[in-house]
Amino acid sequence: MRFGIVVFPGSNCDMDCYHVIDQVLGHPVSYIWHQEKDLTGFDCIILPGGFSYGDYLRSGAIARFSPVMEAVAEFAAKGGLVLGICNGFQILLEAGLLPGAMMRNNCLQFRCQDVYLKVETNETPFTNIYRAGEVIRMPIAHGEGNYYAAPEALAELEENGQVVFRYCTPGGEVTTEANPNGSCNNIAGICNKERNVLGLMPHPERCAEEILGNTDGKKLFLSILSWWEGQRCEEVLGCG
Amino acid sequence: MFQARIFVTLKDGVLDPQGAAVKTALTSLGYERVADVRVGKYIVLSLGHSNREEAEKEVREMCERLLANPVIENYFFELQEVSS
Amino acid sequence: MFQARIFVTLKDGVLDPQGAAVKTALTSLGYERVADVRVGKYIVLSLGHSNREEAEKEVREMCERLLANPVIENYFFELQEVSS
Amino acid sequence: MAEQKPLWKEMGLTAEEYQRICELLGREPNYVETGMFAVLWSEHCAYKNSRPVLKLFPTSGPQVLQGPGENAGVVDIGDGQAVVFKIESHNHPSAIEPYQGAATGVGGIVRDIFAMGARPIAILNSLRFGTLESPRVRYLFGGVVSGIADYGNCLGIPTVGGEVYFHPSYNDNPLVNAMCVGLVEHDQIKRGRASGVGNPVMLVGAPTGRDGIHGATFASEELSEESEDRRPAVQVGDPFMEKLLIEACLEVIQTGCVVGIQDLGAAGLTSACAETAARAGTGIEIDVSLVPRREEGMTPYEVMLSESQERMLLIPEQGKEELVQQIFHKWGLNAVVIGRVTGDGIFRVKEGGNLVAEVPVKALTEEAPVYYRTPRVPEYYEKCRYWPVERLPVPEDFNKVLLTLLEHPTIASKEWVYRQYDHMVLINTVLRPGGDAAVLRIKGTKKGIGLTTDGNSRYCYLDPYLGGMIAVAEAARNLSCVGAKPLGLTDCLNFGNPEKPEIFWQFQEVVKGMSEACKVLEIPVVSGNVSFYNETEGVAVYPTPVVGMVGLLSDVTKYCSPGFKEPGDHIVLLGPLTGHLGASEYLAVIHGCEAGPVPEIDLLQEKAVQDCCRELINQGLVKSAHDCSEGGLAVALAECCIAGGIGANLELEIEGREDAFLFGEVQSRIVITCVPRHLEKVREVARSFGVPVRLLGRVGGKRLLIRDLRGRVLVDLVVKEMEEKWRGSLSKAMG
Ligand SMILES: Nc1ncnc2c1ncn2[C@@H]1O[C@H](COP(=O)(O)OP(=O)(O)O)[C@@H](O)[C@H]1O
Ligand SMILES: [Mg+2]
Repeated sequence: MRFGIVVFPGSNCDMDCYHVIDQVLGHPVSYIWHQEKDLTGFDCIILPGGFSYGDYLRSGAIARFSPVMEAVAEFAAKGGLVLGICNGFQILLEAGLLPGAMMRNNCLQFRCQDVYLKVETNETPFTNIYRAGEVIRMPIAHGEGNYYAAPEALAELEENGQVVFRYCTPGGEVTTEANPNGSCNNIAGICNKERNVLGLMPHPERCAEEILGNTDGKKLFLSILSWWEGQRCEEVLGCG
Repeated sequence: MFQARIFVTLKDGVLDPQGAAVKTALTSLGYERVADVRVGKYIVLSLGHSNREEAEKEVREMCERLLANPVIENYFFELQEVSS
Repeated sequence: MFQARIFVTLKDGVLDPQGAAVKTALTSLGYERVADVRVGKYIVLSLGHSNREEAEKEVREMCERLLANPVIENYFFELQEVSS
Repeated sequence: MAEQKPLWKEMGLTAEEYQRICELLGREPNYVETGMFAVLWSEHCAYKNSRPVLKLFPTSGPQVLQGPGENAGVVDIGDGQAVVFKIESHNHPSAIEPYQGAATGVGGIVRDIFAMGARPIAILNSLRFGTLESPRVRYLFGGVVSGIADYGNCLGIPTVGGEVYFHPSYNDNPLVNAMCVGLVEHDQIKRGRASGVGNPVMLVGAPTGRDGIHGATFASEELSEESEDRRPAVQVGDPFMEKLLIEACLEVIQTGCVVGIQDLGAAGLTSACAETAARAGTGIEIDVSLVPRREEGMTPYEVMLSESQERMLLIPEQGKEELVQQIFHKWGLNAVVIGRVTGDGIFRVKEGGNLVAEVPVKALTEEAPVYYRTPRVPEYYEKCRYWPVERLPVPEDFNKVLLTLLEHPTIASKEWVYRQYDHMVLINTVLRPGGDAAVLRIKGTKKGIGLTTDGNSRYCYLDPYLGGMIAVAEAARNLSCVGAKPLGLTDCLNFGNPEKPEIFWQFQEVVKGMSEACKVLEIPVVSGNVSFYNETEGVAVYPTPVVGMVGLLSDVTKYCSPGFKEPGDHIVLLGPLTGHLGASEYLAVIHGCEAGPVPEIDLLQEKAVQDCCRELINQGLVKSAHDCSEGGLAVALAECCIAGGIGANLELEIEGREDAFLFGEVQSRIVITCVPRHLEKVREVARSFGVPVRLLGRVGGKRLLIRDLRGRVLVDLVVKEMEEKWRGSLSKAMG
């Protein structure tokens, strides 16, 4: 399976994602400069964390106009997997590939810490090897992770099961105290209706190795691989 | 030549944590008659346009495409002719 | 009751990275007649004051003490009477 | 009519210095030249008051690839890899504009690191503020922390460690020291040298504005009412620009065409050009009209002295100009040839066809004045030392004392600070902030590095010689606690006005003490920075040397952390089990007394304790390790309990005052734990190092229970309660 990691001016988790895919998963991966317009040959595109264009004005606002984003939209429309982490999530929102908008954390401070997440659905290419309802631990590092969507949009997300991760207590309760940024309904990650585009604020690439003390994030990448294997099996053998 | 003064504010109904924090700070400094605070952006563009309508059309476009996020923000602007 | 609209801008000569980034973005979107962009803050206060002078004095004070950073920023404001 | 101050005086030069400049030039300098001399001969750039003293530092060792004198020091970590590091102050700008002052401080030190060709992999910060009761101090503290956070976070360099102390001596003059660490392959190491006559001199990065003109001279003055008027001197940082600059510079260096590279820091173009030429023994010629500007109508003087941030000077091989430009343009940055390297040793500045300055490079650099100040022992010294601290009453309730100490901002958790810093980006952070030192893995190897900053200024005030020693020893001890062997150190020496004999004495004694510790512990000084004139209205801050240290773990998986791990583990003290009252945080916080003798330190014993601790960690005999610093043994034990989320039960053999025993800051001590079956082995290893070792008790339960041998309960506190005080303190204070 071939991964592409988009590099915007100001991306800074690009190298981390690269390391995980290359060294931990052992799959082919390459960087995609934001001026690139052609994504053929890739099976999964990652928009990494960081501060594209300094996040000046609004996070993700300027990056969404990068030439590559048109290609990403096309790629997604054709069913390709798109994973936006942190700043990548913000860019997906600004680009309209996912609904809603991101606001400043309600504490008005940047927050770097571990959070607990409830995996709300495992019926996505990104979460299929987690158990539904499983509680996992993942680091966050952001100043603008306060997810907002208008009430109707929010209701729709919930109805369609598009909320993938929610901030919770270690025991799995979804409470205000467990919410590090004030996001609506404790939302930490959502997918599109077609379920092939995922955006999340926490960083799975920061918890995919034993030496870093946590491997809960590795399962997200393994889910992608397992989904891919399933797809290929369907295509090649007509099974499934 | 024109100058555009653009004001971007959060929509009513969208919680403004920054405004709330400023209000708390002002209250604790003793300004108790401040009933509400909203914090937005103030963007000033210097434009090389010579035609007002054209300038207006373009500023509106810039606001909708980039300067404001319609999901959470409103904008309005004032356009002023300036000498170069 | 009054409403104060406060504009906080960077002093002339002070680097405005936000403005510079927005200008580059607008240019690359094709708005080439944008000669300069400055990004500042727009703060709206709802005040319970009944007296204009008093309101004005207090708003000025709030700006100097909290809302603007006199080291790098300038401010100005407009005061408008509003019905409650 | 009021008499006009002469220009040179206005710019901060003395009459003798001006005289000397005239002699060196054989004529009077013009306006631009006077400005250039003024900045390069300022304390900040020339180290004119500190140079003779700094010679005391040992700076060599087999691991040292680059000692002081370059943009940063470099030490070998094996496998052809090296770490590059340096610490620097940004005190004065942060006192005026905390957010931007601290942010640009981070920006500056990061540039020093990638100027060496290294990729920056970590930032640390050492901070000193006044007391948090003051709204101004809270404003400064909040602003500095978010300035560091926003800048480092945007760069994607993790801020993994640091320290914060609060003391009234910093009320108006906070200290903001930032350290950066980079990783480089030996053959990629670059230097700030303008070598190769004919090579182009390129200016890359941000355009030049009127920012911070005379920042260097500003940093070489005491703060006063007038400083407020100099406010426009404050620069604004653009971390996004810096991020692009890092990537572009590292990409250009990869091509192998870079001969020399230098950041533009204090004194901007003037110092970057002069220093690179001086190091290479060449001359340099530039044309200011080629410098990209942000503002219109700038004079040559303003261009030469501007301290606009996010700029670098690059000297590539001749003919590689276009290659450099291509790479920079890809990143959306300027890269402009502004001059070339010459062979005549002259620094020549033109504006188009006009010559605006022409000065021998050496006159600006090597000929800068050096002052040998005479020290004088201050009056307070003897008085404080012999103040009868032992007459203070012993408190009744040690629980209360311990809780008060845990809640004191200097001892309390700094989570409020470091949760604002992205400390995990680059995914190397194995041991996060909150321990004794941060541990980073080196990807693709088994290795790790330990990083820390330390410096107790109360010790240095009461006894600068001992204080200097302890600063070095404590930093090394923090590294040893995580299992890292110290490789080298960088120092930031923050003092008052060195022209005052008492201040100079503090400075000299601190450096002597540090040097002595460096020698015995075999840790060379590879880079550093001096910040003088940290005074407000004539009152100096406490003498504050900050030691930044880097250590190596040959197997990173063996790293050790401070938290107690499992019920039943034995708690063992390495080092002396004694008491000491003098100079402690306990005396200051509980008795309001800053006096008494500073704890003695036996450097050989210190070395043995540290070597022993690392050996135990290396052999896998130790499950946790934590050193005893501010707040003494009791606070160290409380911290181990909190970090592990588990209690402990101890019995101490106490002689003399209990408070001196529980809260005294005796040096060379580390609290470790091990499983019971390893206890004998631990004892054996300790004995082989000649280190006192004593079983204190066991891990377990929900409370910290400390009794003396007669069974009297001294401390009995629920861990949760201690944790609440300790963890919540700073958030509470900051609202
Ligand atoms: N300003 C800071 N930035 C980042 N980390 C910090 C800061 N201050 C403290 N820390 C973290 O908290 C730990 C404990 O701080 P401190 O009690 O001062 O340590 P020690 O006494 O062991 O030097 C530090 O080692 C560091 O990891
Ligand atoms: Mg320590």
